[in-house]
Amino acid sequence: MSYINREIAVSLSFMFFGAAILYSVYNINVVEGVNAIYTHSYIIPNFVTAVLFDWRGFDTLGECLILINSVLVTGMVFGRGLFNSEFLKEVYGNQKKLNIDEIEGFTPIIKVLAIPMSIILMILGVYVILGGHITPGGGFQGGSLIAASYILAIVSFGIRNCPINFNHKFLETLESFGALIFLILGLTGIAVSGYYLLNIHSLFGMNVFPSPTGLENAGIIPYLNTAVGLKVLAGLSTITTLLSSERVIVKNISD
Amino acid sequence: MILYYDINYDIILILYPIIEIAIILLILVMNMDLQLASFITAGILAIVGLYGVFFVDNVLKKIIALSALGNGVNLTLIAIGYKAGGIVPIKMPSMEFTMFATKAVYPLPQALVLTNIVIEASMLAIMLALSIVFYKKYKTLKASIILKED
Amino acid sequence: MEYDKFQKQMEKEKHGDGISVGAGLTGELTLYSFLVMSVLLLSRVFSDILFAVIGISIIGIAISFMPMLFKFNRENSNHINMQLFWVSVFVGILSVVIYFAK
Amino acid sequence: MVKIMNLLPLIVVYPLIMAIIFNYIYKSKVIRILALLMALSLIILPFLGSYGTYFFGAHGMESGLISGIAYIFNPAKQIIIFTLMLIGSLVLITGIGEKRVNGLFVSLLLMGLASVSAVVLADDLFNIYVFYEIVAIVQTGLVIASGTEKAYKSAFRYMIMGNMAGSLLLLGIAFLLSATGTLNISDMHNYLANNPATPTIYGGLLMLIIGLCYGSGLPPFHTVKADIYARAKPFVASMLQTYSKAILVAIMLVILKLFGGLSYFNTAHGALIALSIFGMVFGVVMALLQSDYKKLLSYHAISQVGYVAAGLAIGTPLGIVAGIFHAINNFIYKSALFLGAHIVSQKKSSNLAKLGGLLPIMPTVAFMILCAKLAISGVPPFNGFQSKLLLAEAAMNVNMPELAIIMILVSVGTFVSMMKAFYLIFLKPCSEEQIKEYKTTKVSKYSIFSLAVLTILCILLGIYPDIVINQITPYANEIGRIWTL
Repeated sequence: MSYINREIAVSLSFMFFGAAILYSVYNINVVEGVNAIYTHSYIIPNFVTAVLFDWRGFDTLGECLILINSVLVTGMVFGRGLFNSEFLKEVYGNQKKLNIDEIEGFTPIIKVLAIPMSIILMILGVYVILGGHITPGGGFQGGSLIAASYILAIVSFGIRNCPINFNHKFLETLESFGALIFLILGLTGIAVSGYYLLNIHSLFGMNVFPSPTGLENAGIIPYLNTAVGLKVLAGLSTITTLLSSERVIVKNISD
Repeated sequence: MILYYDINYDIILILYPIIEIAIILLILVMNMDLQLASFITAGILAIVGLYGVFFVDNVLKKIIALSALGNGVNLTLIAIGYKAGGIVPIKMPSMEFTMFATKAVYPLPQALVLTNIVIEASMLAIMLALSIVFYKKYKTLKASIILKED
Repeated sequence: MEYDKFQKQMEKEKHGDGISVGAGLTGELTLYSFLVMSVLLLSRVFSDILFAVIGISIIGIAISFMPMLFKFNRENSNHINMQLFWVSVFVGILSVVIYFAK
Repeated sequence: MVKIMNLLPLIVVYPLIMAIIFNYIYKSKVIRILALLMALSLIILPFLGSYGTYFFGAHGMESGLISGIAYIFNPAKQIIIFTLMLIGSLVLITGIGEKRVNGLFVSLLLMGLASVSAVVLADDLFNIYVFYEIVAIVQTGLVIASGTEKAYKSAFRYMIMGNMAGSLLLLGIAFLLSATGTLNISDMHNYLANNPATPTIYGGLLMLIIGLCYGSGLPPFHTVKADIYARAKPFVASMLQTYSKAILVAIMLVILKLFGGLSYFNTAHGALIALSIFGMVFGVVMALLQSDYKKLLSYHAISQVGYVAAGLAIGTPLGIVAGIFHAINNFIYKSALFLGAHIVSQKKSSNLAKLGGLLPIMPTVAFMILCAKLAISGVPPFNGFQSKLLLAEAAMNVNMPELAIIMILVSVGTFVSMMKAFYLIFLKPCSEEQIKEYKTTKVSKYSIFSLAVLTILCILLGIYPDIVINQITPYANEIGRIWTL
């Protein structure tokens, strides 16, 4: 048929574009540029966290907001705050039982192993968040570890009789709270010096982050790390709950 | 209405591991530059992702392909930070600072990747949610049925 | 191209009243004069007589295929495969233009 | 020395804080009052900052490169953000009149406003990318909010395309980062101007253009964009198209700032002009075919994007002035048209075949919609005329009369389709029952108020265009480059 022309056109153009990407990638010649500044000025031992929260803290703020937004829109897809929920009523309205929520989880062996594993993971996550400025890790990594432990529990037990159970409202509060801490800590920077997200080391003669002697003064970075950690763990957990349960949708469309 | 996606294009996705094995062989046998190898891998990963988005007629596979594309981009970014014989950019108390500063890999790309991972995850979550709703409605994941002209 | 034929086509697409047919004809003419103008512009940029000749013959072919409007409408549908097809084609052409046409 | 505190980041941060609060209290009773207060407070935001470069976290120039994230604020950006905030607050006010308004809608709207302002202000490529993605998600959410199946579908399409285009944009940023070693746009331009081109830089340019096309709705992404405008609620669509156009202006200016005047930019420059012509023509031809009022307006939004892009892509100071001025005019009259569509669809529906005879029912609204329609077709004394004149002049000055002719032809097409819609909605004779039905349905006062404000602005800017032009000119002279074909 005449579709053969389209086949040829689309494959040719795809080949050209792919060739363009490969050609560019092959010729990359890295210039050091601004990286030299980042590696040569010492703020905290973990240089990646320094870039993330000090040099380019505003990007991290934007990225937190993307996660908030994503949770918001995912909730909206499942019927929260729509102007008109006719489509969802049509799809989910007339079913007797919720088949996703009925899934019982895996075998007893996995169930026995899952709970200790997820508790260990949670503790590890807390540790990674709190030590983010001196050791490898940080808010994202720790937050996603905690969320992963929650997901592990949900997958092995099913959403209904999962022993680790975060309340939906609680997670929501945690998330808003984390993002607000980030934004307001940034505002204190304006109050002190006129620069948003300034890394304040001491306020009224006191260290902002009290740390034992011998360790450096990290300023507000640990607090930012904690805020991001809270937000990531709450965001990812909420998304998982939303994606794995139909109860939320039925509740949303009923009112 | 449009037929030209009915051919089973998934077969080409099998080529990807073969290319990767070829690159690993090149590194081992011909002493290929590690940074160049990772750039090429990243490029190929991105192209495979794009390929999946354009030609595979399944919503879930499209989403997986999008995540492959994002990972290709992330790999490109990470490889920009590469330094031959570099060390992790975390300064231990015992290290001398000038030695550390010259040897540490670039921290900027790593920070960018961390940011991008969360962005990708958030986009993915929304798309998965949408595909759940549409699967419930149409009982299929074919893009040409779910997202046909209306 | 005759008005009556055009109107019949428009009726098939479910907007056949007088003012809509007039709007459709305007669209057809806009599309057509856009073709003419871009061929003029291109032949002037590349200052090539051969190019102008090829362009004029393309316009001639386009006239014989009139009305183009309905084909154009079909190509601009929101079927995902159609959209991806055109994205792919555009992106390919863009990369050719930027990399290889110096 | 006493320094006046620079509150520039508040333009972005204040709406974000409020967005999170609105998200948290989304079903409370006080939402309407809070939203009204929010709408009023948005308008003062653009006047808080002082002009110049602003460094986040006090990370300014270090060993010749800007080390942190920088914002650049000047009168041109101020007026763009002011218009943006104005339309945001008018849409909020319109939203208050909706029956099922809730915190989520307000929150998404505020997030979008903040992120678009961030994209306009930022002088840093990665920061632009982050906020660009937020805008993509916000637009998806605002479409989904209308809750119909078609809205869900168009949101899905938009998301797939958006993820692809966003990833490609980031790939381009990665290319530019590796080639120049910095993310700051001014530094990057200095580096590019003093060093020879490499294929990597070409890659970066290509990916930036793809990101631009997606963010603004130029072809090949025009069908996706028109779809989401048409499927959202009409007053939300007026916000969506404002976001897209602001992003177009911001990213186009970034491309011009990075590559303007470089020898290898010429072909890409041609490609940009071609894309904008495609946008103009495709938009208007598709609009002429539509029988649904919302869809007609959405394709017109695409066509107007083409105009703005053409002005900016010409790249001379006059072209940039014309482009930005047209974008600002466009925010105003296009939003007015969408608000008009909102009022009309409250009366009955947005299907043109089912409407008719509305003129005696609401003559003032009809007059205001007519004003907006004349403005979009470029009839004096409305603002659309002033900017279209400038655009045509810019096209003539670079010796491209063909471009000016295409602009005029598209204008004619716009006029025809707008008059077709006006006839079918307001003038076409209709039955007695329908008139009775019209009289029973109520239109909210809030939307009529917003429409009136926008109409007054249309006429004001049409008579005194210098208010805006004088603000833009210095910035345009800084970025623009004079050339002729």
